[in-house]
Amino acid sequence: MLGAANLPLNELLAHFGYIVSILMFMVGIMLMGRVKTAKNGNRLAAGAMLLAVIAQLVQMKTIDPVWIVVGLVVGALIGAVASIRVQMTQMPEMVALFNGSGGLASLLVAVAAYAYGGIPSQPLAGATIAGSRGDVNGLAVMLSILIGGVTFTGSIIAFLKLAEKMSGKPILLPGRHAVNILLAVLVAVFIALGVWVLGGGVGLALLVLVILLSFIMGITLVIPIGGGDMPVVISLLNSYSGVAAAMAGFALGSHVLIVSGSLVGAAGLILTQIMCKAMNRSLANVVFGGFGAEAATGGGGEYKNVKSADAETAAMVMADAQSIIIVPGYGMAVSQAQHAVRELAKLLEAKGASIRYAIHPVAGRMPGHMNVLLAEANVPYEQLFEMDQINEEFKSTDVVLVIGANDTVNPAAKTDKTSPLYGMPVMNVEEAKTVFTMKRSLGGGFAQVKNTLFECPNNFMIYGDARKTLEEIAKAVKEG
Amino acid sequence: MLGAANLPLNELLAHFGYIVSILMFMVGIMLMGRVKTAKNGNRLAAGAMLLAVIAQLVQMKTIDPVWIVVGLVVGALIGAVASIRVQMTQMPEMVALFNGSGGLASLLVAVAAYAYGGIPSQPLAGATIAGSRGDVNGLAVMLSILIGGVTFTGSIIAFLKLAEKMSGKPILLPGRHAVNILLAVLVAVFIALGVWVLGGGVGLALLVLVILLSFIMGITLVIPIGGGDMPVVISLLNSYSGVAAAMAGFALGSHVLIVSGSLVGAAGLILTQIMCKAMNRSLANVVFGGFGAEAATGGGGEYKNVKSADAETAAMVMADAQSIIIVPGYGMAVSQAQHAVRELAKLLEAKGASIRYAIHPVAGRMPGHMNVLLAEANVPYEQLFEMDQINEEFKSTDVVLVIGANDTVNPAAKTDKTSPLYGMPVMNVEEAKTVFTMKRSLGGGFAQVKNTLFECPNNFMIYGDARKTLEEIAKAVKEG
Amino acid sequence: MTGEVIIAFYTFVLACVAGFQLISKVPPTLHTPLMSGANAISGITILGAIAMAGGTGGFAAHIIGMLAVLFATVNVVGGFMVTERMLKMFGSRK
Amino acid sequence: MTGEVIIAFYTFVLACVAGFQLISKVPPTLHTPLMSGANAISGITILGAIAMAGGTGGFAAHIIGMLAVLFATVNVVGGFMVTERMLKMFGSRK
Ligand SMILES: NC(=O)c1ccc[n+]([C@@H]2O[C@H](COP(=O)([O-])OP(=O)(O)OC[C@H]3O[C@@H](n4cnc5c(N)ncnc54)[C@H](OP(=O)(O)O)[C@@H]3O)[C@@H](O)[C@H]2O)c1
Ligand SMILES: NC(=O)c1ccc[n+]([C@@H]2O[C@H](COP(=O)([O-])OP(=O)(O)OC[C@H]3O[C@@H](n4cnc5c(N)ncnc54)[C@H](OP(=O)(O)O)[C@@H]3O)[C@@H](O)[C@H]2O)c1
Repeated sequence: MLGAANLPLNELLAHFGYIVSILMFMVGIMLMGRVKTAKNGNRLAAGAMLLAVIAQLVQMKTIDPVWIVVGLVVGALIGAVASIRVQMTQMPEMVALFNGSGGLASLLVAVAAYAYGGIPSQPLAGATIAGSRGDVNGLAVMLSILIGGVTFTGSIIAFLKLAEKMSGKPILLPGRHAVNILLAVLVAVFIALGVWVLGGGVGLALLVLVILLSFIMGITLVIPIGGGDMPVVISLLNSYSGVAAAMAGFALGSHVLIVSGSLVGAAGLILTQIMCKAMNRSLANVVFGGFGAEAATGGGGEYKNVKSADAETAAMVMADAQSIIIVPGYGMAVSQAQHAVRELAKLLEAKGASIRYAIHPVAGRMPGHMNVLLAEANVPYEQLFEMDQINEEFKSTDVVLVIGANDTVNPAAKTDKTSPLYGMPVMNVEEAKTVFTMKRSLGGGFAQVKNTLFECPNNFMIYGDARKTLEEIAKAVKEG
Repeated sequence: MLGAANLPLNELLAHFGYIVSILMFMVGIMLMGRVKTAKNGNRLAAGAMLLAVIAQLVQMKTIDPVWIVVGLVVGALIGAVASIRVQMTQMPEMVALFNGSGGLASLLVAVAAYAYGGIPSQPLAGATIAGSRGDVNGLAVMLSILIGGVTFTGSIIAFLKLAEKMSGKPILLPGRHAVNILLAVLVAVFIALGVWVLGGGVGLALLVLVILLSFIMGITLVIPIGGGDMPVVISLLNSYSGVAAAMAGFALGSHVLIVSGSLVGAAGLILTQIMCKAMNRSLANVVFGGFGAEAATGGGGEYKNVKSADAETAAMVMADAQSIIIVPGYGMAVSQAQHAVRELAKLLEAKGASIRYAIHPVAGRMPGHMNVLLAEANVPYEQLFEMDQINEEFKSTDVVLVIGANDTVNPAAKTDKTSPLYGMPVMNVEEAKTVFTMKRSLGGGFAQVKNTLFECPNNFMIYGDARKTLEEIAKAVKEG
Repeated sequence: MTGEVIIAFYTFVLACVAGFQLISKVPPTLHTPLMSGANAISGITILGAIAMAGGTGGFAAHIIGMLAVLFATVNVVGGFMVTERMLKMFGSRK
Repeated sequence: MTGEVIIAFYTFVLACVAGFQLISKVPPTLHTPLMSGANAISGITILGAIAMAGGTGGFAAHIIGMLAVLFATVNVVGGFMVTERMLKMFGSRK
């Protein structure tokens, strides 16, 4: 209980630990924003978390350690194993699951605070937590549950969509806006009832109702969003889980929770906006737009004069090329072709070609998707180029290999004002002498619009799974 | 008294007012950092201050208004009259005085808090201020006095030096470092005695001693610093006065004081560093270096083959010039030549010359000095260029007019590794076809080093007070 | 509303401002690791979970608190480790 | 050290971080006005002065408080007005 009385030494120490860990979190987040320092930033943040946990243990006068230890050990095991076993390409799903787990934890903390003796009649955590009582506590408990619950089920849906255990297509229920509004009103009424009308004491039934509603809201908020938008949604849900932690902090009177939680909440929101901007979208468009759903009806469009080539021909052309740029896209991730790409590149390098990789900022289904995949295949760092660095180079390049990219190489984004892609910066692959585009069909990409690259006279489609195609080409290069 | 009890409405309102005003301060400071938004930023901050004052009045239950009103009215009158009557060129002195006034106010607040009933035995401000008692209060009172006092006398010395009521030369007392250390130790002992040994109760005698010592320290800290460094010193003292306010906040348990004060403290420190960087100096160098003192013995150096011209010749050359760049420096401020410059420029423009002004970031004696002066003379904004924008243009320019600038046009900064200026970016005026340099003598500038520009074959000195010289040239142009 | 809650609002507002400013120009490559790292930090709720699980609030609080500790730990440990793995990929190539 | 003071440290630390981040790349032209504006904000001590001058602390506190109000007001009013004057020069020319 914080107040005018002098603090015992353990609390004093704990608070200094908290303050230092907050500073470490802030510096950590800052460092994570630059490539050179990102690793140190992550470690600093992890150290801050450890410090905060120790401070929390120091702060508590009487500890019943069994429960804590069981939770810590089991949780750490699950987290560690999951993070070690996950494949690089499944990172986004994993992050979604972790995030959902955090949201659920905030929800449970709020419920436990309630179970601790009801809000606000009894003191909460004895001497260990500042015990500000009142309506605000009830409200904070409710908000923590609401936001935590939305984060939880929302993240699960995002996981299912990303892992393709559920259709990635936006599911647009009829009247979904009305349903959402109804849900929001209901939950507001329950919370108000619980907190104010029933005098600051939250009835158990109301609590359960709010939990249920929050779960439903998480689902209804995320199912209308297309699978491709999931990274943005996860980032948004990540911001939510920070806010949920901050609310739990208000409920428990813990400043370190409030500060760290709102730090993540605000930083996550900014990051979400940065991500949206990189995709040339607005946040509102992602959350309410059901983007990709309407457009999906457009299909891939009608194509004329599309040329195609087979692996052998492509191998011949490539073997003679001086300069080759590889442009990977989402299809490389789907077919897990990163190692095959690297193998082929090695062969071609041995034949004297210069190899560069051109990475579009939003290629794939999450930011940095291509970088992570190519890194997994040990592609040398100096061969990787961001779009801005390499976009002028295509015109002096012999061969471009487009591997499962579609929207990010669509010239229509530059010329066709009616295209949903119009205005998004794209790679100027069509300026190269020869382009080989590997994909399974003339099907559309994420945005489901017609790709005028396929009709370019210097472009040749190589149909089939990208990895198989690449392996065939490699074989032909070796033999030829 | 903040605690677990429910707050009365007036306190609640006050706190919301404080929080909003803090946000407004932060946004205001941010806006003040960009030219387009600076004005709005200043007004926002002023509005925030008004809001905070109103919130403070709302928070107090019982007010004895006479004292407040008298202080407010008299203070506002003095501040308003002073700020209206001050000349543009005297801004730095004025800011120094205002800053000292703020430091003194923080000192007085701490003393009043002591007078209010002694620390920490009696409650401080009744219900109006959070009353956290203990050693920390005593310490905060002492620190507020110390920092406030240093700010006060330090700013006065800075004022005297800038206003040239005192020699701008660094005054280096023998053994000054030892004296400073002695003073620091003494003040630390007194503070520790007052706060801890005497059990958190601060004796009046100790309080007075600390006040006296703080005044002395302010003086000893600033007198060894040269007049030219005063802007940096003022910025530093400004940061101090923020910290003093924050300390007063700790003493009174007022979060709005703590937050706003430390905000200014931190922002001021960063600004100080930015200013140092623009002058190619380090903060330590400014504070401890006595820079300019040692160098001052070097004088202006020996010059050979210096050419000079008279106003009539210069007028003839200028009247024929197509492109003219005017490079003002501290001498323009000394001779108040800004209006004369503008007049001459108008005449030359009428003759068909293109006129541009090149502003070095540290020309004059305070950042932005030249901009403010030229703005006063209504020089069109589009004729003003920062050094980086115009430095490549000198080589294609007919005539450069150097008006009382010296260090900022010294080519030695580019070539002479032994020069104290070496490394500071300077204007490439010597690359122009003809350079006219107006100053009273071959005397040195701020850094007191030899200026190799004066020996350049295409440079002509026009000796005399800059304003008089300019008026003579203008007359000759008109007549010729 | 109590004085303590009001004071908590000061920290809340300040932390939000600090959070907004911390992230400015992140290169696209780092979006995912940064998201993942921030996600791990949001597991700070583990402190509240520990207070609940190890406190003196009775059986229900213990059990629910333990579950909260478990899930929060998954978030924290998994989050930091997965971020480390992602960043290792960048780091090993310089 | 009391709980309230500890909490005050949270706000102190956060405000310092926020202050550090608020100012990044200020063009030299604005150094002086920004300094002057920040200086005016440091006059926030006026709140403490008002509390002292108008409170119930006896004659000495009244007098000293009044002087504090006076000096703080000079800082605030003069500071903002002089900043406004400087900035007017920039503004009127666009
Ligand atoms: N990076 C992000 O953060 C992010 C997030 C959300 C949305 N997005 C969006 O996602 C898009 C990314 O563009 P992109 O160019 O990378 O990809 P894309 O436009 O989504 O196209 C991917 C292409 O890969 C092909 N493909 C799928 N499986 C394949 C396989 N096994 N082998 C070979 N090809 C296969 C598909 O064509 P077939 O079916 O014919 O094979 C598809 O056209 C952009 O529109 C972007 O805005 C990006
Ligand atoms: N801007 C800032 O924030 C700031 C702050 C602190 C220090 N500084 C330093 O100040 C210097 C500024 O350089 P600067 O080129 O502007 O000036 P400067 O190097 O200080 O030289 C000024 C010159 O003006 C001449 N002068 C003085 N009164 C004059 C009058 N009435 N008429 C004509 N000329 C007159 C002086 O020469 P005579 O005596 O021969 O006439 C002097 O050499 C730099 O070294 C900078 O680092 C700048």
